[in-house]
Amino acid sequence: MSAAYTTDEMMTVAAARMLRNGAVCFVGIGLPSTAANLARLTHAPDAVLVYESGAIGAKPGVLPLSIGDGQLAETADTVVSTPEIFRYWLQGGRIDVGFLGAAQLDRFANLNTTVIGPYGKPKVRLPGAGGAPEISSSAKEVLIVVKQSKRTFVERLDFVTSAGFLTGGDARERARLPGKGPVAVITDLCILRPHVTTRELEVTSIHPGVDRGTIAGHTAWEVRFAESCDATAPPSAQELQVLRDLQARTAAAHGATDGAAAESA
Amino acid sequence: MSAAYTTDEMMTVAAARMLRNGAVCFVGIGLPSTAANLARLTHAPDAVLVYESGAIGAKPGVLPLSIGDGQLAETADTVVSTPEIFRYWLQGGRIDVGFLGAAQLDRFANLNTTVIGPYGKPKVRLPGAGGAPEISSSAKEVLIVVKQSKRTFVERLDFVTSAGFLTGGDARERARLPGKGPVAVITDLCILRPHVTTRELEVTSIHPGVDRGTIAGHTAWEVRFAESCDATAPPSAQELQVLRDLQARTAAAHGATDGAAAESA
Amino acid sequence: MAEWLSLAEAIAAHVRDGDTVAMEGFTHLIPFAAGHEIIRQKRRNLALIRMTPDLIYDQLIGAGCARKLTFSWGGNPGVGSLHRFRDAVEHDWPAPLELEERSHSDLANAYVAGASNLPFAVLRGYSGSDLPRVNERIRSVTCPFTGEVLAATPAVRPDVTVIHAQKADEKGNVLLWGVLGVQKEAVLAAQRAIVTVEERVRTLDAPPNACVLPSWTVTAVCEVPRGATPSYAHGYYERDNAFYRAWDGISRERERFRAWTEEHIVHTRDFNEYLRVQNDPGIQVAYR
Amino acid sequence: MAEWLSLAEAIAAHVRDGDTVAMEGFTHLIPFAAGHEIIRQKRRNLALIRMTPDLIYDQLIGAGCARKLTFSWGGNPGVGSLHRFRDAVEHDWPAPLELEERSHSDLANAYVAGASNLPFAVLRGYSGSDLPRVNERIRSVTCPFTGEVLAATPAVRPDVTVIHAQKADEKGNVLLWGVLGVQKEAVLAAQRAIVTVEERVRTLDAPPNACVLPSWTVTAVCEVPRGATPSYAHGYYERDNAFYRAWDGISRERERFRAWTEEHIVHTRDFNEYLRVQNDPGIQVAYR
Repeated sequence: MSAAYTTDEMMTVAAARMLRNGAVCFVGIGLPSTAANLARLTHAPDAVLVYESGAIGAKPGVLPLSIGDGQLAETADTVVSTPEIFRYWLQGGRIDVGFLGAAQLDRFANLNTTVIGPYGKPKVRLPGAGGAPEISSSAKEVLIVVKQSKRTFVERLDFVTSAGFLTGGDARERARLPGKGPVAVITDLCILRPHVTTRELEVTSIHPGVDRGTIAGHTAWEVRFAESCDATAPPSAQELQVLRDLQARTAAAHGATDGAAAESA
Repeated sequence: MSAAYTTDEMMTVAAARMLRNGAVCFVGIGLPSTAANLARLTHAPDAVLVYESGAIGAKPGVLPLSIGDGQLAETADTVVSTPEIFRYWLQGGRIDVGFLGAAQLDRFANLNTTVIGPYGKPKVRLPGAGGAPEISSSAKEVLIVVKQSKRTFVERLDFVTSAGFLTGGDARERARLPGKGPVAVITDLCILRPHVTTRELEVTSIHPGVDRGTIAGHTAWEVRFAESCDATAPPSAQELQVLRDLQARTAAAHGATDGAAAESA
Repeated sequence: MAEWLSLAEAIAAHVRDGDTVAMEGFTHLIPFAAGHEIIRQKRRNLALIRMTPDLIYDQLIGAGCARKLTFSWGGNPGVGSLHRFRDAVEHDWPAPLELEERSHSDLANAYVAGASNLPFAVLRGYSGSDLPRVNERIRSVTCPFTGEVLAATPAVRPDVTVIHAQKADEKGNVLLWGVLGVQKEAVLAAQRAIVTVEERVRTLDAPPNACVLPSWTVTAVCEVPRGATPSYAHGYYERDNAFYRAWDGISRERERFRAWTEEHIVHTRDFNEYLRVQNDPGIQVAYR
Repeated sequence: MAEWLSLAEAIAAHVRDGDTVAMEGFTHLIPFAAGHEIIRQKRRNLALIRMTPDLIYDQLIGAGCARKLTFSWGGNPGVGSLHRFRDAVEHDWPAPLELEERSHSDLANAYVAGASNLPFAVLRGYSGSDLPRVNERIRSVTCPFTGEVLAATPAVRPDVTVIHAQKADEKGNVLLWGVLGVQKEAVLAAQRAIVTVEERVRTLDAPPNACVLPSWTVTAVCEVPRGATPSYAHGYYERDNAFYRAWDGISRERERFRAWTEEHIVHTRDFNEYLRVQNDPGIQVAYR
């Protein structure tokens, strides 16, 4: 039994479930941080949260508003410099799971966080790469959390900031990227996973109350559905309560609106 | 007025005098460490001693027996990792003066601390390079402290571990080594400096009680004397007292013989 | 040896028109007071470098101090866009802004190369990314042992680096702790370094392996309490999250930004007066 | 996650004949107890790596455990030669020892490259030195921006790294402080890591930027008090300088070395019994 919940809550809970206990997770601010902390507070108490600010093993009591909040440093096992976090920990191959968001993604889970429109004369200048190009290449696995819409799920990226499966098939392996790449895209409507050979994203689990037409209507390419497409289990009462408690504590601490999320990688 | 003193004391005092106040000095164990600490305790209280163990600004009360003694860490402004000391501090160009010793040196102040005899089948296997190749190239200036003998001051090195002026003239500049190279060699007999154009070492100052014949007899090549060859001032009473106090404190702390010096770079 | 100066003196002496300037601090210890002083002294044509431009560079860009920006992530963390940065890039206001865009990993490595006196850094990066197509200074190098091709990035060597730290002692030795970012590397990579600190203390009392910058690596050190606000200083004060959110409104339109900057920066004498005008909760009673 | 094991169990499980083994500690925190245990368990054909071989590798080489040594300075610090090392190099006793010789700067950079998952490191080094003539694995690389030629060195990637540290907590998180050497890099560059510690504690209580190796970077952790003697452990005990000097006599002749090793290492059960035989001042009353 679960109480009523929002689509954002469904997305966050679905993302949190992806994180296995004990995994070392490179976390960006916003939805990824919320999902990773929800996982830590529910089924994955030994998940290790690594923030690109250098906090390793952070156990924040409230959600950080920035990637380098003081609480991350205070609750971490250790805090290292920014060069070290990227050199020894990410590039060093010590990260099991990287969480990423994006302004645009394509059917092969390539990501754009740089510009909408041409690079030299952009319609919208986005924040840029941050850690994403190297998270997407060096983390052993990547999870992408993003709200689904035709503006976001595009036929063709305006700019490839970070590699997913490139042109699909074995293109990623041929480019010799160290990590496996995206293993799932979690949205407010469904979960998509790369097809085993083509590597095109296909819907593998549909959130409660969502139908295939809605998903297709929020995707600019002709989205495929896996043969055995599951129904996502709704958030449990416990998941919802832990998530809401976390967001309430965060709001009390920051005076922050809980939806405040930047596209920081 | 000064008390009687040994040739080792003369050498150490002469080396200490070379270090100007405020200089940042990369120090090896043995004579260099003794000389640098003597300088710090006499005319150069603001000399900064950097040990390759990572201690920056060490102010030891007794002489360390090893390059990484606890007292170096305890009295330092900060202690950094070994990679950092070589990358950011030595290679980074932050060292004014590097002190080096050697088992052999030639007329162009190239140094051997690797082998006597052929490399593949050495007669004597010496400790090796340590930090010397990069100290000799990256420190802005190098001071060499070594006892003079025909075994040490050789016509031809068995192995060039660390570059002085290579084949002389502008060879060092042509090899684009960042630092100026050796500015003086301080021995138990005299001080030698590179000639301004040929870069061959020539005797510029003779210690009290030593004559030219003795120096020539302790040098395997035909050693030159500068036109204006000075007499080294004998150790002052204060220099001797500070040095002897330092060595007495060291002996009391370590039970060490004061002459115990390794060729560590 | 570092010289103790007022912040106005330090900026006047060591930040020059046309300089390449790095102001670092990874969400923590961002040198806002120094940024304001650069605006107040009307520096022009600066080539700014910073991994995460943040509000501090939004202010400098909007105030017309910058001709170029080298960066890896330009947003208002937890809030959204940097509107002055976007206006410069999208509409050349108040002036065109040349971008040299990198990834975090690249810029962090580039500072390391600078601190290490190397001309370039090697990283495993950018595979499949379009960034090397728009930045010709992202190149490659081949491993002489394995034949593998890796990304190469030129070292960052600023004319001057500006950071904020928690403490400095009388001699000018600087201590920082908590989220360290890339500050040590940024200082060691630069020709000159200005450090603002929360407090001037007799002794640092630093743990043995703390992040200490010896006095002789620093050009000028300035006591500027709360000099990192609205960023934070671990052990001193918290991040002013409300200001980060408010900035979204202040900076969205050119006129409001201009009015705010005039009132709060151009027409204040120094950072203490800014704190008073800003009604900052940490402003010392003595200055009220 | 690190597993708490006895040292004998850890060496038995994780150090194998033929392995590439790095045992680091720059004069400080040298893992002597682990070195003894490797001799006791008669490991053979090890490819040893260590910046400063020191007495620990003199013992391993003399005991016949090594086929190769990668190093940068092989002496008895403050005393003189390493006689067993020299005997192996000069007279192939007890077996020929292949040397891969580098400089400190090179090896330190090579560990950094290993920890960073890069195949090689770049340094400004070896100019004018003969070392690249006798070590074909010192090569060069050209800067793609300036055309400058720099030295290149292959990354060090040990099968197993062994270090000693001051503390570990129940979970196996490790803390070290003081002279840090290259231990963090050596652990992060390796496939497996064994850490011996002075004490097992409930919590580390580490300063914010201390050198901590999280449990998940370590394979096995072993409580071995005084496990670094005759080296030292900052905050626990001093360097046994008398032993370093005594080693010169113990190790000078093959027979005396062999007798010492039999009595002190081969015929002792563990490091505690060694400390008793050695009449070490720190031996716990409980073990007498």
